[in-house]
Amino acid sequence: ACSDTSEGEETPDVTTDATDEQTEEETADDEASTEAGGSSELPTPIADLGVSGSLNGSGASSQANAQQAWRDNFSADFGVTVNYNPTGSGTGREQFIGGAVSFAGTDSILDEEELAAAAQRCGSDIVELPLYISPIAIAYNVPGVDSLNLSAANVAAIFSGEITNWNDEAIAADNEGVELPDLEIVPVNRADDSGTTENFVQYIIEAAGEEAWPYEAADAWPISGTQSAEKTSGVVDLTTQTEGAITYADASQIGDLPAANVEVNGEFLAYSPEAAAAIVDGSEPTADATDLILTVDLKRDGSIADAYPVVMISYIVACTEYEDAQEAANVKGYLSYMASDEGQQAATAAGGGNAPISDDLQSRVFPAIDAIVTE
Amino acid sequence: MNEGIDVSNLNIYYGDFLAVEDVSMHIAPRATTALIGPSGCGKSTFLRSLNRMHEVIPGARVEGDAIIDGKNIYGPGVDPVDVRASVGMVFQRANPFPTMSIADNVLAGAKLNSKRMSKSEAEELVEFSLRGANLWEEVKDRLGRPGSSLSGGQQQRLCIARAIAVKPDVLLMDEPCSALDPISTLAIEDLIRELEKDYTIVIVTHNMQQAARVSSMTGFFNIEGTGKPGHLIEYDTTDKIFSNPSKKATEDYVSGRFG
Amino acid sequence: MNEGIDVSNLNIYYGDFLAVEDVSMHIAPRATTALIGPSGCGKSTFLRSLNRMHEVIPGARVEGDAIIDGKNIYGPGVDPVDVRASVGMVFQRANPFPTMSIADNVLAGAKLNSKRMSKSEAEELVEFSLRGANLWEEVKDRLGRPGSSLSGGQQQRLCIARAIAVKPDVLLMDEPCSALDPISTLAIEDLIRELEKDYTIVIVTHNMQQAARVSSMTGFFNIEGTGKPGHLIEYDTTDKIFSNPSKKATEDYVSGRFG
Amino acid sequence: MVVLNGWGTEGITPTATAVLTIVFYLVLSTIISFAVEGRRYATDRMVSGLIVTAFIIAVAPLISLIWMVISNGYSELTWEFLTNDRNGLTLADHATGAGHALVGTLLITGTTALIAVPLGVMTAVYLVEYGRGPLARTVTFLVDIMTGIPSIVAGLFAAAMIPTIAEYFVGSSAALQMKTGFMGSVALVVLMTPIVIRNTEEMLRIVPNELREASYALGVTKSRTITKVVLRTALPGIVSGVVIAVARIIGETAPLLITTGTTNVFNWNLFTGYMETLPTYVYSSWSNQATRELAWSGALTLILLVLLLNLVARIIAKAFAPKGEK
Amino acid sequence: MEEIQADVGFARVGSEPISFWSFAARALWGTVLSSLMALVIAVPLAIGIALFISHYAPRRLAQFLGYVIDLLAAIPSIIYGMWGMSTLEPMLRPIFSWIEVTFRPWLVRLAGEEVQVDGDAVWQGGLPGFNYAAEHWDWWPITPDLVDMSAGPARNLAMGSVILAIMILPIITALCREVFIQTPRLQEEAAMALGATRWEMITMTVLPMGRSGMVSAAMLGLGRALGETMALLMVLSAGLEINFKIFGVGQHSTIASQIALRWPEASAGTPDNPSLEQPFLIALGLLLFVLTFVVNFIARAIVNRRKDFSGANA
Ligand SMILES: Nc1ncnc2c1ncn2[C@@H]1O[C@H](COP(=O)(O)OP(=O)(O)OP(=O)(O)O)[C@@H](O)[C@H]1O
Ligand SMILES: Nc1ncnc2c1ncn2[C@@H]1O[C@H](COP(=O)(O)OP(=O)(O)OP(=O)(O)O)[C@@H](O)[C@H]1O
Ligand SMILES: [Mg+2]
Ligand SMILES: [Mg+2]
Ligand SMILES: O=P([O-])([O-])[O-]
Repeated sequence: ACSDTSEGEETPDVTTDATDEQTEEETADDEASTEAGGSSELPTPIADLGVSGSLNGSGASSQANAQQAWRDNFSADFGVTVNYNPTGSGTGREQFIGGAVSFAGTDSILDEEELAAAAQRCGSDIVELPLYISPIAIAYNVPGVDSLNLSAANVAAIFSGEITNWNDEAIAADNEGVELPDLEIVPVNRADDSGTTENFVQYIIEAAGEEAWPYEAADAWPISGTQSAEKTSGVVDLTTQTEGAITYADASQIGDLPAANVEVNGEFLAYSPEAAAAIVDGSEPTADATDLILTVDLKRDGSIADAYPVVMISYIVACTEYEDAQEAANVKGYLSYMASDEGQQAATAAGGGNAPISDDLQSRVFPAIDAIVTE
Repeated sequence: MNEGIDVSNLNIYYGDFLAVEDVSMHIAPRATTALIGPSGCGKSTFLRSLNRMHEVIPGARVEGDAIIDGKNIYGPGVDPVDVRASVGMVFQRANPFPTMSIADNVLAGAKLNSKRMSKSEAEELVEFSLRGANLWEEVKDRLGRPGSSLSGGQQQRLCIARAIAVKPDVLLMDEPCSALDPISTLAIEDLIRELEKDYTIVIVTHNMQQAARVSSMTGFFNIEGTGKPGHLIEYDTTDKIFSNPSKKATEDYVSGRFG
Repeated sequence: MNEGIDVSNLNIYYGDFLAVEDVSMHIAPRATTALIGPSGCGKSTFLRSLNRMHEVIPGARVEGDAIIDGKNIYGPGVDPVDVRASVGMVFQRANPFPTMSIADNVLAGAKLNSKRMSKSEAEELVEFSLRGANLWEEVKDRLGRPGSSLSGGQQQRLCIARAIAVKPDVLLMDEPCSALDPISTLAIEDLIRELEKDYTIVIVTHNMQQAARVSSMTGFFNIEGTGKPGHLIEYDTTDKIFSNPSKKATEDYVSGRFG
Repeated sequence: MVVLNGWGTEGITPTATAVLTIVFYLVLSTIISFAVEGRRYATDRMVSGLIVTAFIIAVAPLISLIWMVISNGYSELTWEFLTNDRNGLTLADHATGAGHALVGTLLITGTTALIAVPLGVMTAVYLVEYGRGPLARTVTFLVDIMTGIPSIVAGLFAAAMIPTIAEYFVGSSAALQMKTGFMGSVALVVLMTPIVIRNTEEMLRIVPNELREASYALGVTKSRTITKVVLRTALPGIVSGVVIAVARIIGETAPLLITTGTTNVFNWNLFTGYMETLPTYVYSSWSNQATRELAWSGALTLILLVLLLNLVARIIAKAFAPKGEK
Repeated sequence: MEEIQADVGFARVGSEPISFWSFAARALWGTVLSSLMALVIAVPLAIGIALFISHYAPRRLAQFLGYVIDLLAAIPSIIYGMWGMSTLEPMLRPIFSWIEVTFRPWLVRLAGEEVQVDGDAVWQGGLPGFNYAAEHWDWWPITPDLVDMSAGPARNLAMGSVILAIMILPIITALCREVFIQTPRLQEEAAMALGATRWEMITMTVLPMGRSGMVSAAMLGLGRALGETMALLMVLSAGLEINFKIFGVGQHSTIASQIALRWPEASAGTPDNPSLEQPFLIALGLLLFVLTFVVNFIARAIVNRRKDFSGANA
């Protein structure tokens, strides 16, 4: 592939796959220039796009496991090496805008300025797709307690340090028949800046009110002097090790820890993929959403029946046009795969922690992907 | 120190190599004994066995007894540290501590036993020892300078001062004057004659005049060939050794016209 | 080497300290010149200025000229390395290279400069040099052993062998025999007499008999007091210096009964 | 001991007991020695005890650590593990391994050492043998600063610097995409060089001056004296320092995440494409509860690798060690 | 300043925004405190181990053990982190709580403590002066809080320092060992011939000659301690307070870990409207350079002050 002489300007994309050949690329480009199929439910089949070589992306660490599954399957099926570096959403967005990666994963949506900058980088529109929907579990480690109901108010009180013991009356009130031990509560939060934190805090604010939670929603945890750990695996490990601990984490990664049921419409609901996907359908698009930018303003206050309100969406950001046709084909193919039923299921099956997107959402995602120009 | 040193059947090894074989001798107390002999015959090795310095070399060991003042230094339970505190040593090569000042070099050994030495005591001891080693006048203005900034001869005299400062019972000297000029040598020899009133002195020297001048007894070591062990060939009064030795080898050696 | 060494108005400094002042002398070619004097008077310092070894000490410097064989070694553009290659040196303290075997130590001068040498040439040179230093018999069976495994005297002779092996024009010796026994000393002195047929030799010694035995010219250095610079007091034929010196200081010094 | 009783038995772990026993023993033996043999011997005895204790204290975590890694990691450590990459991890019946990370570690560490060791040794030689005046002070200043560069900052530095430079050669868009093994090496060079310099400096400083003089006196030039006598004498110490420095950087994670990226596949080319190293492999495997086993085996592989390097270096050092007395 | 506070999302304590210098001071405090504690633990230990290898242990054993210690340097920090939480923390927790139980009463006696009287918090007891300081000055170390442990694992600075100490141990040991081994035999013999015990011999020759080496070693160790990221991330519950509560969680953090924690989500902004978040973190890193340089400078000065007494002149 790219030789180490400095003349290789023709091949900007780095290649690690030995099967990559220049000639194949040429013919593939011709084939890929088939007409984009309007509003059809099925986009151009991936096999017809002529994907090959390698593809780099980076961004949200929440997607790391799902990305692993997507990459494995995609490269097994189509022979494209995909690298996804879970550097964090901020870096992912920055690298995408700076042109260092072909696509990015991000937990928070691009703001106005970033949208403009991204459009400038691409020289075209961008797509921003909610391909990774992840329920956040409120996981706890209390010996002898397998099932726990927590109202939003109690969640707020526990994490703000108002309630300090598991046998507190406020908790007992929601958990009749459960014997709560006399054990100090150890709330565990993320030490690093994280989309999970922001979404979790957003839930508390919306569901419990600003009264109960006087802090702003941000990706940094607002309270100091707490037990904290880095990354999802860190908080889960810490909670697993510590009796009396409670934390919030991507539902797929909590291991053997039990998760609390949260209050929805006066009932207590456990998280499930369907319940998580439901909230996305029940929420409004954001103000700046378009056909290509499918961003959602989640309604987390627990008012949508059977919809699990503690949910995080992680988006995939890509250009609609790329200078290099091969890059465009690879991006389009990979995005199509991620959005497909097969891709969503594969990630779930491999512990990717996502709730497969609903058919409704999928029917809006496919046309957006098809807007990526490959010729 | 009343009984001197009784060495009996001493074999000294470097690992498997027997360097000195079967030495027995009585070293008189409060007198100076000289050891002479050609290079490599084991004089230094033997000398180092008298304060158990030999055994600090990995693999080196000693068989036999050396009884100093009634106590066998190779007896069970004897601490070599105690032996060395009462048997001082001056080496063939000057080895002042480069990290210490001249004054601290002198006090190095003395401080070990009396940590709480008053400043004036210390100063006194430094002056006494440096005067004894005939170095005082040269260094009195720069006692705080490092010991390694002196000339070779000055360094050796510094080492003698350091050994004297401990006030040992026995003083072992391994060619202490080989790097000294005549004036310093004279001073050291005077010092030896001074010290032998109180101390037992054993000196290795290549300078036979020196041996004749300072010692009352002389031991002649020899070696048959490389790889062979050294032996004590003859041990007698210095007069006898230099004027009328009983062994042929001794006569050959001392009749050389060297000094 | 035909014209000897001409030293004129040499001042030698350690930083700001003037250690040797205003020395001028002519050292005869193919002869042995001895330097004597009390400790600390600057003999070693002066000797080291003759092959520009003095300046390796940080801050040390030399003023004046030293013309060896018509070439001023302190002239502009003269490479000290060349000077040292033709002016060999043996130090007061034996310093064999610890990483090298006995044979390699002898060959060090050649090997370190990457001179190409056939195996037989090398063997010859080793034997020649070690014989010259009277060490051959003792070490011929263990030429591959490290140089530091020898006794003090053996190490010094090894260093002499190492210096000889370079075949210099001038050989500077700083108390080369101070650690040697009489037999080795004799051998070295014989060697000096042998070498002076071809080489110019300057030797520092404390042993006046030795100076008398080996040298044809003798220089006497003295120092007025500590901190003062050393001076060349008298420089004359050895006979004159030892029998009838013209300066009082010289007479005082050589009339000491030392050897 | 009294306090212990007051505290109750709750929470007394074997370690606490062991610690207290050692302290108790040390105190007791010192007191007895003081009474029987006197102050100096008591001190000597106490210090010996402390030194041995220090050693045990240091070895204990090591053994515990290594035991932890071995017991968790050995089962997965197979030939397949060493020769396969991580691609297809989530696919059924797929052999995954750390071969690509092993390759990456060897390439990146090798390149780093290749740059940092000569650079470091030469700088140290300059500082010790030649360095006087403002230039030497500047170099010392820089070395001092470099000693303290946090590894993550070194990564940021390389990530910022290389694309800027590479822009001239490969054009801006390719340069921006650049995350390569070589970039990782540059970051690690920044970390490794000061360690090599500092260590070598110390080793050179303790080479006795008389050896230098002996060499000069034979008419050997300064440069040859340095290469053949000084460096030669100091070699074992320098090698040992290099081993430590390599060991230090071979386990770096943070800067490599920034500079070389991570990948699932083999990459033999230092100048193109992402590269995985064992520490980043361990890190990403550890971050996922499902692949923790791989993390342990990766860690074990890394330790074994270092052990191997260590042995090789020791053999070299031994062959060149000064012979004789010591 | 205002701008920084508005722009840099993570520069806050609780939800109060703080200025760069305030943030830097807090992060620096944790960095310095943890590194210093690590050095205080590691340097004597490392010197002890180096001496054990160079002067105490039988030769063969010593060499073998030396290699083993060197291995410690090679273990990636992330494994230290894993080990720290799984093995070390359970060992240290009882020790820490023992410290709390034992020393707290003394501190209360000395500085007094806060008690609830009729629902109001009142400071009671303690010696005059001490109780005033303890009540009014947040940073004042001598308060009962000093030894307070929070609930849950001991993910505090004390434990972080222990991990750091173990990590820097091999670097310091290796350099010290090499230096100690080089002590000239002649020097050691000179000391022994004066009747010095082994330890006295070491204090007379080995340690003084190894001075500059030991300082260099400590500096290298310090360098690693200051820059260590991963292990501390894994064993420390981060916080940004300036106090001496080394047993409390969420109190301290280090510059390196702040960079690692914040960098992934820190935005560079857009070319037209650059964000201050990344420059903020880079400035934080620069501060660390300055700090290390100052420390190194002092160390060099100490070593050079006694240059004349260097061991190379032996
Ligand atoms: N450390 C050592 N290891 C092995 N052999 C040694 C050691 N030191 C000395 N020897 C050998 O022991 C023998 C006696 O050496 P020693 O130093 O006692 O001689 P010496 O009589 O003092 O000679 P010199 O007058 O040259 O000092 C010599 O053959 C020497 O090579
Ligand atoms: N490296 C040095 N730095 C400063 N002064 C020194 C140094 N070496 C020697 N001196 C001083 O220079 C003067 C001359 O010393 P030098 O070594 O030349 O004396 P010497 O005549 O060789 O004496 P000795 O017979 O004892 O060897 C002495 O006063 C000495 O203290
Ligand atoms: Mg001897
Ligand atoms: Mg001299
Ligand atoms: O996926 P997060 O690391 O931002 O929680």
